[in-house]
Amino acid sequence: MRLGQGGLVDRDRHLGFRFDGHAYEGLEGDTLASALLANGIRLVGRSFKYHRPRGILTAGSEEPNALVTLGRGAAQEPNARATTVELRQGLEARPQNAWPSLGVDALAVNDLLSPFLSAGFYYKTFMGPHRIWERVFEPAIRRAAGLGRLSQEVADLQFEKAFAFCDLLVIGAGPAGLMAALTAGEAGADVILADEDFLPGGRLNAEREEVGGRSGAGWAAEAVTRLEAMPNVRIMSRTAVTGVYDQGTYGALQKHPAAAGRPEETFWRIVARRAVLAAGAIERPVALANNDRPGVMLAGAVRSYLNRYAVAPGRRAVVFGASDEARRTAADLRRAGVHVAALVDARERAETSDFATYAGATVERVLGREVEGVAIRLGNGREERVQADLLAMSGGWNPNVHLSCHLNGRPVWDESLSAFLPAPGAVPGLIPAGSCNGAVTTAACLAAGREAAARALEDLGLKATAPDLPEAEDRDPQARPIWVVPGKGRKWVDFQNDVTTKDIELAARENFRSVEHMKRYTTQGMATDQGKTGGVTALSILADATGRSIPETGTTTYRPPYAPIQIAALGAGGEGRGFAAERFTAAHPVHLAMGAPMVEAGLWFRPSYYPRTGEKTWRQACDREALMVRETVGVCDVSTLGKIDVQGPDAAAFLDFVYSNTMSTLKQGKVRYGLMLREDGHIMDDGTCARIGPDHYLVSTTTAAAGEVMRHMEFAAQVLRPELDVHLVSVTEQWAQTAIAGPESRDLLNEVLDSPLDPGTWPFMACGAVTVGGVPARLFRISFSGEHAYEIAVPARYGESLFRQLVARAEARGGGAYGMEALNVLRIEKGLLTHAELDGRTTAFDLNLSGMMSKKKDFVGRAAAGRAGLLADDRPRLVGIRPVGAVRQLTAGAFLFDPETESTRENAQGTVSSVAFSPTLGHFIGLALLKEGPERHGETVRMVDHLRRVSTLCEVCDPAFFDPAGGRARD
Amino acid sequence: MRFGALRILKEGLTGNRGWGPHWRDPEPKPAYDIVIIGGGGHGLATAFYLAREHGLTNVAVLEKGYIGGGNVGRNTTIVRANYFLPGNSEFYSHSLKLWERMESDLNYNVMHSQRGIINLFHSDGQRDAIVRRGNAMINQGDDAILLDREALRKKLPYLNFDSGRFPIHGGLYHPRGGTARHDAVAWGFARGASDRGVDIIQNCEVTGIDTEAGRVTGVQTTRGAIRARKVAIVTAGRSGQVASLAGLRLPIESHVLQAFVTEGLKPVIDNVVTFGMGHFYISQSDKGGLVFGGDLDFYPSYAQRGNLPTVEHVMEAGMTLMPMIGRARVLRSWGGIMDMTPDGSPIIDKAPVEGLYLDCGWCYGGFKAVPGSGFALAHLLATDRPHDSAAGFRLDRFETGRGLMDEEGKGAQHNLH
Amino acid sequence: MTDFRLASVPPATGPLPVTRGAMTLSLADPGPLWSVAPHRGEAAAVSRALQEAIGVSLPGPGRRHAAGGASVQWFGRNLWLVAGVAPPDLPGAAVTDQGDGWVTFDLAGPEGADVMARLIPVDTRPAAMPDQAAIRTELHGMMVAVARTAPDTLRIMGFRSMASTLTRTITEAMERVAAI
Amino acid sequence: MRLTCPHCGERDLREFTYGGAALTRPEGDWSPIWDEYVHLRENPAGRSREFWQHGAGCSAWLVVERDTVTHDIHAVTEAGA
Repeated sequence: MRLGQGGLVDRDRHLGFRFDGHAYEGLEGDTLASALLANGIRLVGRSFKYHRPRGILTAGSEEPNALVTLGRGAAQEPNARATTVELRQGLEARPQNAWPSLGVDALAVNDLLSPFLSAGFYYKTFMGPHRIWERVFEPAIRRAAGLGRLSQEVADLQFEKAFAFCDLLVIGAGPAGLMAALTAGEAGADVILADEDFLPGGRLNAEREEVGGRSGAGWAAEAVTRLEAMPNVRIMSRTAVTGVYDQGTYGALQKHPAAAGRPEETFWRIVARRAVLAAGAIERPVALANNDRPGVMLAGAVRSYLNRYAVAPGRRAVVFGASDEARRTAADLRRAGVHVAALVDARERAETSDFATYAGATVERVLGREVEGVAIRLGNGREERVQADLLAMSGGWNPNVHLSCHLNGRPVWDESLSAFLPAPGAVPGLIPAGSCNGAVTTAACLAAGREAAARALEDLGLKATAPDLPEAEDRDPQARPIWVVPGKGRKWVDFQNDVTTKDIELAARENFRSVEHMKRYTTQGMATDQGKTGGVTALSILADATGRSIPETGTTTYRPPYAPIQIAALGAGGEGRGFAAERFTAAHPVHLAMGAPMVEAGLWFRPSYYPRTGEKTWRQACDREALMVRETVGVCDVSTLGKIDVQGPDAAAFLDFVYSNTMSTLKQGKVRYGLMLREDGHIMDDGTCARIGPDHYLVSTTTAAAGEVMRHMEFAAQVLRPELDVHLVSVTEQWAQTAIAGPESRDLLNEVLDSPLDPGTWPFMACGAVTVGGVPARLFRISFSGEHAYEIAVPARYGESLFRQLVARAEARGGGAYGMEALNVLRIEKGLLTHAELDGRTTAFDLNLSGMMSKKKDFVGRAAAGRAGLLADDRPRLVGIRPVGAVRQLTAGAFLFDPETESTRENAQGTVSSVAFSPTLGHFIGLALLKEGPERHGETVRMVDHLRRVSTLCEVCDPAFFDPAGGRARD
Repeated sequence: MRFGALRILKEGLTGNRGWGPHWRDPEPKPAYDIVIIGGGGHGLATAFYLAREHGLTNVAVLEKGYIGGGNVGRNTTIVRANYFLPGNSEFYSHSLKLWERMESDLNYNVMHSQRGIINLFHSDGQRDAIVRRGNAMINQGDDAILLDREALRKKLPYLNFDSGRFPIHGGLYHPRGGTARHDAVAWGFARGASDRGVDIIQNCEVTGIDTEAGRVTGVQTTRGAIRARKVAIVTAGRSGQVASLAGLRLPIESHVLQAFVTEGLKPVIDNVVTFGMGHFYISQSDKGGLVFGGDLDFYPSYAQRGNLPTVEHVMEAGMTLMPMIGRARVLRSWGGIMDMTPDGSPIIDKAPVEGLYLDCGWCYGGFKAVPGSGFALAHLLATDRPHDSAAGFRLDRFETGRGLMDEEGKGAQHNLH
Repeated sequence: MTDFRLASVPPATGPLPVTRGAMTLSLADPGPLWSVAPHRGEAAAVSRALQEAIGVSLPGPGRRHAAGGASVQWFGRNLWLVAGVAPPDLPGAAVTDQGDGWVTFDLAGPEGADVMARLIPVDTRPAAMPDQAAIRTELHGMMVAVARTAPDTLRIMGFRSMASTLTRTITEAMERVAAI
Repeated sequence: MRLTCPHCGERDLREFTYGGAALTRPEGDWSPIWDEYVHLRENPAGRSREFWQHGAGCSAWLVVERDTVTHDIHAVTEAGA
């Protein structure tokens, strides 16, 4: 019910919203929770396990009960806390985890069955046949569990991430945080003030308290105005600091008020040289019978609704606590016109007041499905019942130590406060201040904020001017903790997960005595509030049950995030094509224009084939392209291969060290095929190495390994051989490279070169400078197809033009462009290798390349490759296979067996790494790794692909199927 | 006490007063036949199988903290047998069979749920590699099915098939793969071992390993000296630290792997889905939380926590693969200490000190191995011969180069690039 | 000599310039680009030779020197990038043509630091990154070089092949800054 | 985590790549010393010397002295310098 006056809401701005299908009105400045309470709504949700009806318990992000689904359709948002949702015009909220309706929930039957559903019951039953568990019990449990529902649709969610840097991050804009920000701001520090709420001020907005001679909220507003005027201070409202990471990195989630084009949220990574933790404290419920009923609310939340939102959460209230705050709550209620039926103070010496005070008494039980009254146990043992529709309770406050524990620091128990406090130095550079550090009055919070900022400024080498402290409340409320009220009945500790005191006691009896065991066994603290409301209470119960003190019992670990974060925020940028960069070669537009399907390799996009009219399958195009290369000429974009420029006086010595074969003997103007090993003796990559000057080489790598090879070479140069004077620069992006392959490749090349090639000076494996259309280019006479072939590299700006024209001229000769599919066929016909064979597990020995392992020098991987196990005869080694039986098909990923044996692991002889249909040979060919392979040429083996149901008899043969002597490439 | 539905009924009607400890908390005895260092899943399973398979019960499991507090209590709960290299294949196959009878073996419901695992592929090259894996699984006698794009669409309609950065071409389906309630596995094995007479001793940190003439004689602990004929180190990420007490250095580097869980949601992901290109995998727990993870943070760490770059990378991969999870809220993140070997495969072997045994190097795949590892180590401890299923997990394979099991082809070495 | 001619095509960025709010992203043409890596012990001599030949010397880490049409920007460990002029003969250094390897953007306007905050993990506010500062970093996983070439202008260089991803990513960040 | 690169200053973890324990490469044929270099690790819980590369920055390989328990960084120097 909305009060006639007061509050920090704008009474002129009415906002229409819907909840559970009904239309309501609230005010600007409301949360969804305050607006619901203003409209007299008490029942807002259902609990997780027993589906108990639930109301609003808190006024903050720790709310365990009032979780709702916002919106409809693809973008609907489950599990929003009504207590933090800022009300806006047109907001639609729906209850969740209730069927058929919030009022009548079929699964509420679980509540009746609760004796059989105690902690860990599921570990003790459903042990029958697996299928029954998986088909009957598990689906039933899954359906009953869970809270809200994802839309299961793709929504256009707008989230973003950003970085921020500051001298001082102040976490929380309550009295301590505001004072810290003022102190640091006035000293000229670069300050970020982050506050979870949409209205800075913290508890100052919720209490009727004077600060500096005016209302606390008024002082907070004025402090914000002062801070806003400082150019060195950034105020981030609606920003929850969610995690602490190493070296002063903080995660923070900022929500933005809705507006067109604006992201919903920004996830910030804030790098702060120092931080002040002013995160306040969280009030805890008292474990008393039926304390989860709608109408039971934390006393501090009651004051928030009364004073900040001008909403009365009930008409007739009982206040229960053990601190002078109880009278404050009662007074605030009375002032708002709510009848205070009883003030129950567990302390023997309660404050005297004119309320119906029960000193030394407890509220033992809540009466009614929604609060209708309470049973009070008096000091003399008698019970008295009082009618009420609101119970405002407080078991005390838990300092909000969460963030101080993210780097594994454990909070320290303070006996006088009966509370855990941040361990000093738990997070380097983070200074706790205010009520999160045990301050219990506003005056102490203000002073602590100023002092913490002064300490931070000193660390930063800045001078604090120390602004004056405003006068504020400094009376200690003489609080005493109340954990559990004795008596019968179920007392909730974790409201959402339906963990009661009995569950914790049962866990202790069953030897789940470690706090971690208790948590995992009962699910206490694993709900959406992560134990913020009930955690310390649960500890106290476990401590009692196991005869230990609370500090002896210990705490569970606090883990990020402090408040849950939507995956869309942490993963912003990953949606759609944003997950990784797309790399396009210069000739990309030509591939697209020719209709080539593009495939991805190492972030690059490469054409698989170029379909022509009349071709119905990729194979037809691929066969044509491969034959074209064998018969006339083909043109292929090979720009994606890595290219590393190696220069320096010691370039040759360096390459001898990183290649297994020798590059120092390579003559200028020549290219050599090379192998690079990892230090463990296995092949890392292969490629060509061209010597283009006395101290100047060009190394090529496979497309996907380019980055890894560069890093490896930099390691070798800087760490392993720092005495060598050598420079490595990637020039992959600089050059667009095109392969021209086939009997007519030289003729085609001569059409475009400024001066024709002299065959005498351009033998196989030659390289050198040429010009094409007046543009300086690099030419390499190398072949990955077995044909007479070249690769020509031009600066990337000319790549598209060159490729386009080469394709046109090749087509005029009856040739044309060929893609990755044909490239693969051509190289398999020649028994040449790709990543299918160089899969990180193979050695030079395995691939019949032992001859490339120089015996005359040290090189990376030399020693390890010499291990006996890597030279064993029974290792799978490279062979060719071709079908010889009725079945003609080969498939990659199949296994090889002796024809007579069963296809089992024990009998496996090898695997097929690459296959292709060879249009040149008219049948399938394959490369395989076969035990003792090179000794088995001519044998018959059976290829079995269980998955694709193919079984083929094959002959083992030399992997070079076509032109094994290599004459075509050399001639 | 035997667990079952009738027992629950009886206890429910009588106020749940009859339940007792799931496992005993005895004082350590001065001597045991076998001391197992480490009360995690592997150590507890070893104790259980020592008692059940070999009748050896004069055994203690020594745990520094609380049992099940290491990786068995902080993983993403996936159980599978989809390896392709000999040595791994037979081991995980055997382990999965033990999972399938674990609940009746233990009289404890670990909520093993064979909901199926699907590995996605995005190119022909990846398809061939995944087919090789599937064929190896069938060679081993396990199950694998190749799903094309359309079959996958029917099973996982919520994936971003077309507009994501890596279009999905198909998947390898392993129907017998699934999940289990991780903590319960530790508790179930503890209860089974304890009931058979094994002493499980918590809050007992081993501070020294005693040897005489090159032979193990016992251990020093924070609760006194304990003699033992045989000592097994089963301490996952801490293996290097414990082995150093015996003067050993292991081929292990401890790295942090993070994992994440969201708030509870109504059922939406029915299988385990893995997205190799994005190093992302996800399933949904019976409580409704989406449980997911990604790759290592890639630096050595014992902190059991990680940093934001990996967190963000995992979330971005999730957004590209299944954007519908964008609205799910991450509730909690945590990290485990992964005992990474050079080739990514484990070690179950005798140590170079007589009477000392090693079970370590599980990298980020130790959970599914819990029963298989316990079974094999128990066999080795009891008979001094490796069990057939784990004969490949030799310590000397790195030195000799024989029998390396590098499933990922990343290199049998620690980042020495 | 044939009559064959090659056409020059700029990196594929999509339509530029774009303006979002107070910020404009445009494609820049830095002219010739080449990297200089002095041989062991030659850095000072190379710096002098450059000063003589093109009027700018090698700046220290994180800095850029510009004079006339030429600029030299620190580009990494023992590496500098020279822009705007053809390379002179530098016997003491490895010189590598980079003129086609990079796409170069200018991001101009008063909110450059806010846009960059959404893109790179480095503080680019003028206090941290003053005029003529030059850094190497990553932008959404892409290696980039960023330099403040004028008080209100940040020059961003990325791999040519990633030009379209870079354009899209930077433009999105500009849109968000404009909307918040 | 943030590392202070000798060239670039303090930078975010995401710009760096871990490159293994900072060991000295042996010489000669395969031997137990090589096995130690390639495989065996001190793997300290505490202070550790590691190679890292500032790959997204200046490309320098660095030696980082770091605590593997607290993630404190004690020193960063250029490798091979």
